[in-house]
Amino acid sequence: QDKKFTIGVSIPAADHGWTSGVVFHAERIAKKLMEEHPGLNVIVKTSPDAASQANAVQDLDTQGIDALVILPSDPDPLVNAIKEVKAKGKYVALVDRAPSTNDDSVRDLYVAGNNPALGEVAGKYIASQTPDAEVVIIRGLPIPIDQQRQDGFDKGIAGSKVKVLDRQYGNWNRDDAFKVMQDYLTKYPKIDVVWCQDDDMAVGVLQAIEQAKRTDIKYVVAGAGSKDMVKKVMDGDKMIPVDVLYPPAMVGTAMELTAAGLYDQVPVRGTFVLDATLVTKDNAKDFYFPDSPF
Amino acid sequence: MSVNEETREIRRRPWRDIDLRAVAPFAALILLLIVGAMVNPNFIGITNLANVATRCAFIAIIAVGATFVISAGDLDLSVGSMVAFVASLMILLMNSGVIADPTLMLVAAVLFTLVAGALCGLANGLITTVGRIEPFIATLGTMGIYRGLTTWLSQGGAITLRSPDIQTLYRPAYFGSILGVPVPIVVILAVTAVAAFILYRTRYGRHVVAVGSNSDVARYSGIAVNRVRTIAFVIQGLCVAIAVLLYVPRLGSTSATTGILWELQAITAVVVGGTALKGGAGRVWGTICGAFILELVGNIMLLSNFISEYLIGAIQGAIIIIAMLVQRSLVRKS
Amino acid sequence: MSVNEETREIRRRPWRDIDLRAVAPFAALILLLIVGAMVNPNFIGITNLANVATRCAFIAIIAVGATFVISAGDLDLSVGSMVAFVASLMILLMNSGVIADPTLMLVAAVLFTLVAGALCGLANGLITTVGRIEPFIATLGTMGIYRGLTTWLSQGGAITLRSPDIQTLYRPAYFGSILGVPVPIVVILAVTAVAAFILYRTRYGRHVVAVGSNSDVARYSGIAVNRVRTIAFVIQGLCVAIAVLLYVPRLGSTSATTGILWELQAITAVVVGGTALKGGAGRVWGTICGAFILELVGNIMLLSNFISEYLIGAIQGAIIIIAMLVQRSLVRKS
Amino acid sequence: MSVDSVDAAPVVLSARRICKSFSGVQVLFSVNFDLRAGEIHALMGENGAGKSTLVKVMSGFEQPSSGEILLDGEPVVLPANGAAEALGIVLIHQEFNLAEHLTVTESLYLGREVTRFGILHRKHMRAETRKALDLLGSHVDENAIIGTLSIADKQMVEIAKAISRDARVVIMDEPTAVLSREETNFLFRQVRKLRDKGTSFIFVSHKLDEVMEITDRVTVLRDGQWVKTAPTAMLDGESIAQLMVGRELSSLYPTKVEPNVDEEIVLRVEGVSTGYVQDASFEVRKGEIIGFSGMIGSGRTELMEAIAGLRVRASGEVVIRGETVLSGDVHAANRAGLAYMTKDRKSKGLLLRSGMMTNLTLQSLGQHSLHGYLSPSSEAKALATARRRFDIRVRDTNIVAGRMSGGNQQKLLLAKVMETEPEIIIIDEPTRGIDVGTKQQIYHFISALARDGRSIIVVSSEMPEVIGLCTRVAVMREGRIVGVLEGEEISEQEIMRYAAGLKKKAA
Ligand SMILES: Nc1ncnc2c1ncn2[C@@H]1O[C@H](COP(=O)(O)OP(=O)(O)OP(=O)(O)O)[C@@H](O)[C@H]1O
Ligand SMILES: Nc1ncnc2c1ncn2[C@@H]1O[C@H](COP(=O)(O)OP(=O)(O)OP(=O)(O)O)[C@@H](O)[C@H]1O
Ligand SMILES: [Mg+2]
Ligand SMILES: [Mg+2]
Repeated sequence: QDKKFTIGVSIPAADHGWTSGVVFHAERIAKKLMEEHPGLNVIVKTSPDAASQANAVQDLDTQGIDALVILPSDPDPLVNAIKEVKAKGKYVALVDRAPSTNDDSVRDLYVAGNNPALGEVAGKYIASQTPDAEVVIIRGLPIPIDQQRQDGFDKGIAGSKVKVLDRQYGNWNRDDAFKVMQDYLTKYPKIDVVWCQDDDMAVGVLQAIEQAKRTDIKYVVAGAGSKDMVKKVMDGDKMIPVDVLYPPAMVGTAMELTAAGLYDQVPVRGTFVLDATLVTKDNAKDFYFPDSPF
Repeated sequence: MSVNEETREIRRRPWRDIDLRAVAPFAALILLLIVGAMVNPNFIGITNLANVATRCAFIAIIAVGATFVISAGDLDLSVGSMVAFVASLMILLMNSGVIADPTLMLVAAVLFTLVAGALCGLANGLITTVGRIEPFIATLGTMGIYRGLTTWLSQGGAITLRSPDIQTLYRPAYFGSILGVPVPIVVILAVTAVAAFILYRTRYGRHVVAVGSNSDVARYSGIAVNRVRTIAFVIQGLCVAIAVLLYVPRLGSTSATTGILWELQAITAVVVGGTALKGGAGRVWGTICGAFILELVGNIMLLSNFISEYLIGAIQGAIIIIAMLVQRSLVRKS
Repeated sequence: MSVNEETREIRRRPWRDIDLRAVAPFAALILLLIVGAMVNPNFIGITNLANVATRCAFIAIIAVGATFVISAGDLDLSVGSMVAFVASLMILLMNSGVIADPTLMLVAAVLFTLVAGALCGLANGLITTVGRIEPFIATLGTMGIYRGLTTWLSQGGAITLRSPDIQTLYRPAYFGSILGVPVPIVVILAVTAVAAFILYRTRYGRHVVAVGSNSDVARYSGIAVNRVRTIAFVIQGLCVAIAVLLYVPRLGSTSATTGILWELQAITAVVVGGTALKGGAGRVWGTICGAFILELVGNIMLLSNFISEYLIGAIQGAIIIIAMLVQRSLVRKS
Repeated sequence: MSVDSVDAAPVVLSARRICKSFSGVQVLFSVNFDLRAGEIHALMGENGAGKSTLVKVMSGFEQPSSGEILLDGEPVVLPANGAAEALGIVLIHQEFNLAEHLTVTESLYLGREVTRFGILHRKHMRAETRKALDLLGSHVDENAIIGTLSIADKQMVEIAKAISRDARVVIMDEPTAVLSREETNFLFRQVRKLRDKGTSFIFVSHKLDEVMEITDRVTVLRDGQWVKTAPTAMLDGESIAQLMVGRELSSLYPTKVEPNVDEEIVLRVEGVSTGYVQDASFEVRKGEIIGFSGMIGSGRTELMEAIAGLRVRASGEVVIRGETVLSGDVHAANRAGLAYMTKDRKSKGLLLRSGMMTNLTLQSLGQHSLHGYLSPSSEAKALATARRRFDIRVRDTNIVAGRMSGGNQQKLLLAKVMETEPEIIIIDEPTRGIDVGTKQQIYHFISALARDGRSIIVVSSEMPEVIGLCTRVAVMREGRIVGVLEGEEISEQEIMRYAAGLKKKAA
């Protein structure tokens, strides 16, 4: 156990709830791994955007890492930077977001969050519960993962009579979601369901609905599995009957697999796809972590 | 020569000039209201306009403070992160439960927030004036500091007001209304009236404008230039604190992303309202008009049915430019 | 009277002032290098410093353009979104395959990018000068427009360079090196040298500074003020285009979030480099020094492993303020 | 209109029936003006008579509302973009027209930079600039930044800029207002030299002796109307003054009143040194008017600013009415009753974009406010009083300070400082650009203040002013007080001797 290894972890900066969860879990697992393996050094670095994440990867490389775990803020722009590291024979684990070419030339391990599934599960749920609902959507930021979720959603509701009234960007931000929802409420006299794609934004959505005292909205579907929303599901809140899981803890999974690969010499390779589980009242307690910041 | 006769004749002219310039933002506002009414009939409904006015409260109040700073020839980029920081402190205090009685606790938290805002402003002011650093850089630095401290306080996540008692007690501060007028609108008007009074009717207000238009002249006139500038930053901090007082009851929580880019919006509101970035003239009422215009543009975009969500940003930018061109042509024609 | 004696004595004064002021950013840089060396022994390695210099290329080159705009008394907030927009156009052109031969295609795309950048800059310039809108607002508007158009072009997703041929051909433009020096560093130096030449050694450069210092005086001296300002915006656009030429081979892809907040970084680099935001003086070499300082601060943060992730922003802000204070105290002591 | 047309040289530049209004207010009424080749033509008139406006119209900086400008008999249109300069007409502005960030050389060549292969020929331009400055006897460094120059030096740069352009017509709007006699002599030498080569000059000035000395003809304006044009030889100072003011002038200076020897000492300056000023000591008694004379850059302004707390002192003590004031503390000096009036009204004195009222009360807002709340009516009253007291003439009461005529700006500045009702007043160039009529008023005003028990320090480059007004005169040279003259000693020759360093006396 005295073998010395260094794992570099590059993740996006905590710029909204989900990413803050990522940072939380990355730090948590880093500490845990370093306790388990005294020779192991895990360096966690956060970056606000793709360009600076490319820099961070370079800087980690400079510090002499043996393996890189990366959750790219925007995958395509980072492919080149990741390839640089990979080309030096380092072990690379890619988390969550896949670039357009996602093969062995880019990474050794791919722990995939399933963005299309996140949309699809939400869409299917809505289509099954309220087959002719009129839905408004609040999107995130205009980047590919957001697009993938939208496409997934459209697939989920395909064939049903669910009608999408509008989609606008809420930037994964509570305040912006509040505004967008207020305007939806002004614009549409009748809304059945809101899909807001992210738990952070759901906070703003719920406040806007409450303020307008509108009763036509049957429920809100968000996603990611933040403790607040999971709690609501657990408590049987009418407005939040379900949540779609997209666990920020997946970065920890990747880190653990990577460490295992380094120490046990078991080549951990390939693709692990995490499910976008539907959190319901029945299974909610399994996904409730009260001391996570997210 | 008959000075009096001349005087009378002349007096009217420049008034027309000045008025038009002050009125221009309001003309742009009216234009927008007309456009909005054409886009969506719900637009001119009381509810919608009240919604818009209410939610422009944060930016409007911050921008009123920015009017002071900008009039004095400075700039404050840290306001957005200051909102996040001060709001976090406020919620943490209320969560700490040091005072058992919710009402007392709320009062203490409000006072604390005002003090915290003023101190943040003071820090900006001192670094800029005593440290003699360009305000752009100084406040960019404190922007990083306040935002970083917020992220650290929240450990990257959200800080949520826990006590339901305080929450119920505090909620009306944003969602309530006084004589049918939503509280935030009342607060905007009150803050602006006080600010206008200070800027136009007090010695300090004169000094602000003098310092902003020529700090040498101000110095030679015995004005304590650094003190005037520092106080402007403190006023900005107080305005941020007031915005926080409205912000916290709305969502009951903050995170490291609270208030991102609000500084840019506040400065834009000030400039759209007719205050020049070079300093030396402040238009407080124009500023809140500017804040309202910005919020309206976003609102119209969302209520319109024919614009792709991808293009909203582009159209928004174009509308701002067009609104300014309309203002310009109005002033020029005078 | 001993006129000559006096003259000699006085003549030295202003020169000493100027020199120290120009040297100050470099002093701050050296300070940072020392701090960095203490934080992590890898820091002063050639590889690391070359890495930092290489990746500050985008901001540095954009900031060189911003030096012109700011010297002329204007401001350009649209550069970050202009990068996204121009880069998107460039990749789309290369993906379109209108020219079969990859080399020819690349050449065409490079030329096209330069033209596109210049046109974007021209648009900014014309709206500001002919439209007579405050540059802050005008470029805030075009910022929204360019960013919105990018979102629309990418349909909310990413735009990725597809042809592997072009990619291999183009890659060395960022990753290659000339005589051991990475290409981006060569480009930075070349761009800065040309810019310094234009600003200090040509008539146009003089006019830029004169316009920024006092546009009335410039106009009365027969200088076409609006033309000078517009050209400064075009130069800014060209610099953005050059940054794009380096950006595309590095990341091979853009999205609507490319270049967000780069405008702030570029302006910061300019100001840290010693150019005043009020216009009237440009320091091109100081600017790239400023860009390098900013990148170094980030690098030191990343290489130091004892600072909480959450506090990085705060420390970064504090370092910038301290670096400026060091500069100031240096200049004052002179 | 023209009085004499005998043996006249051809007319180079002329104004025909020029009318000019600013937003509806007419300031020039059908004015005619002829400038002949190789003549120096004085343009005179009270403050606000329209002199500056007329010369601006003739050099393209303002467009006439009606009327035309003829160059060599041909009508020309002169847009405000340097077109006039291209035709050989240059104007030295009353209010400087220099960009603060540029160097002296850059300013001199702005808009007509010399290039070689597209590259600025900096060495050449520097050398030429040096030459131009040397011709004027100016020691200004050609590499100095304009913003760091004193206004006298800026004036020299403006003059050098104009003269170095090989112009056919040079228009000088009060070029000597801030120059001392010595510098003026240098300037006149140059002007005569150029005149003899055929250059024509328009010379705007309020200094009658200079007009008598150098000009060939005089034109007088009153309230925007042409009054008279005549050869200088046919006039004398008094008749010009009478033409301008429209009434006869009694004696310019009031009778001097010397304070009692045992009168209280209100200001004691001991061993004050700043960067440039060395070891300056002097005392001022209650009711005394003391003058400070010296060449440009002798350090008078710097000393006064150090006394007023506007500049930090390296050493020395300043005691104002028994109270020792700290270095660099303007407030303490103000509170102790000392006020300083700058001579740099454009960049240190007035807010050019604000109106008269804002400017007037800026320094004394405390008097117009209760607990910081301003009383507009009290301010308006103060403005009315000040306008009467200092004869501030504007045709438009809402005009911003930057658009007032130079002399009226000066009066406003004086009024502003007087608003603070100081016990000790330091006035730097009290009558810069003020017409004879008002000058007389101001002198009497100063004298009345002194009789009232106030003490006044007059810093002036106009020696007659210092001599006519002061009971004691200190002379500075290279940062030191080299002599203090009293009573009979005060004379132009004596002051010159000290100022030039030919004589020295321990203070
Ligand atoms: N740009 C302007 N806008 C409005 N009024 C102006 C402007 N320029 C000058 N005036 C007015 O025109 C009148 C004449 O001013 P002018 O400067 O020509 O006087 P002057 O004869 O040069 O006086 P002085 O001896 O004080 O310099 C003044 O009443 C002045 O206020
Ligand atoms: N030989 C010198 N060495 C250094 N500085 C000098 C010298 N001569 C003049 N100066 C500068 O010139 C300034 C002195 O000008 P000041 O304005 O005090 O003189 P002044 O007598 O009022 O003349 P002016 O008519 O130019 O105002 C000082 O600030 C000083 O820095
Ligand atoms: Mg004049
Ligand atoms: Mg002086």
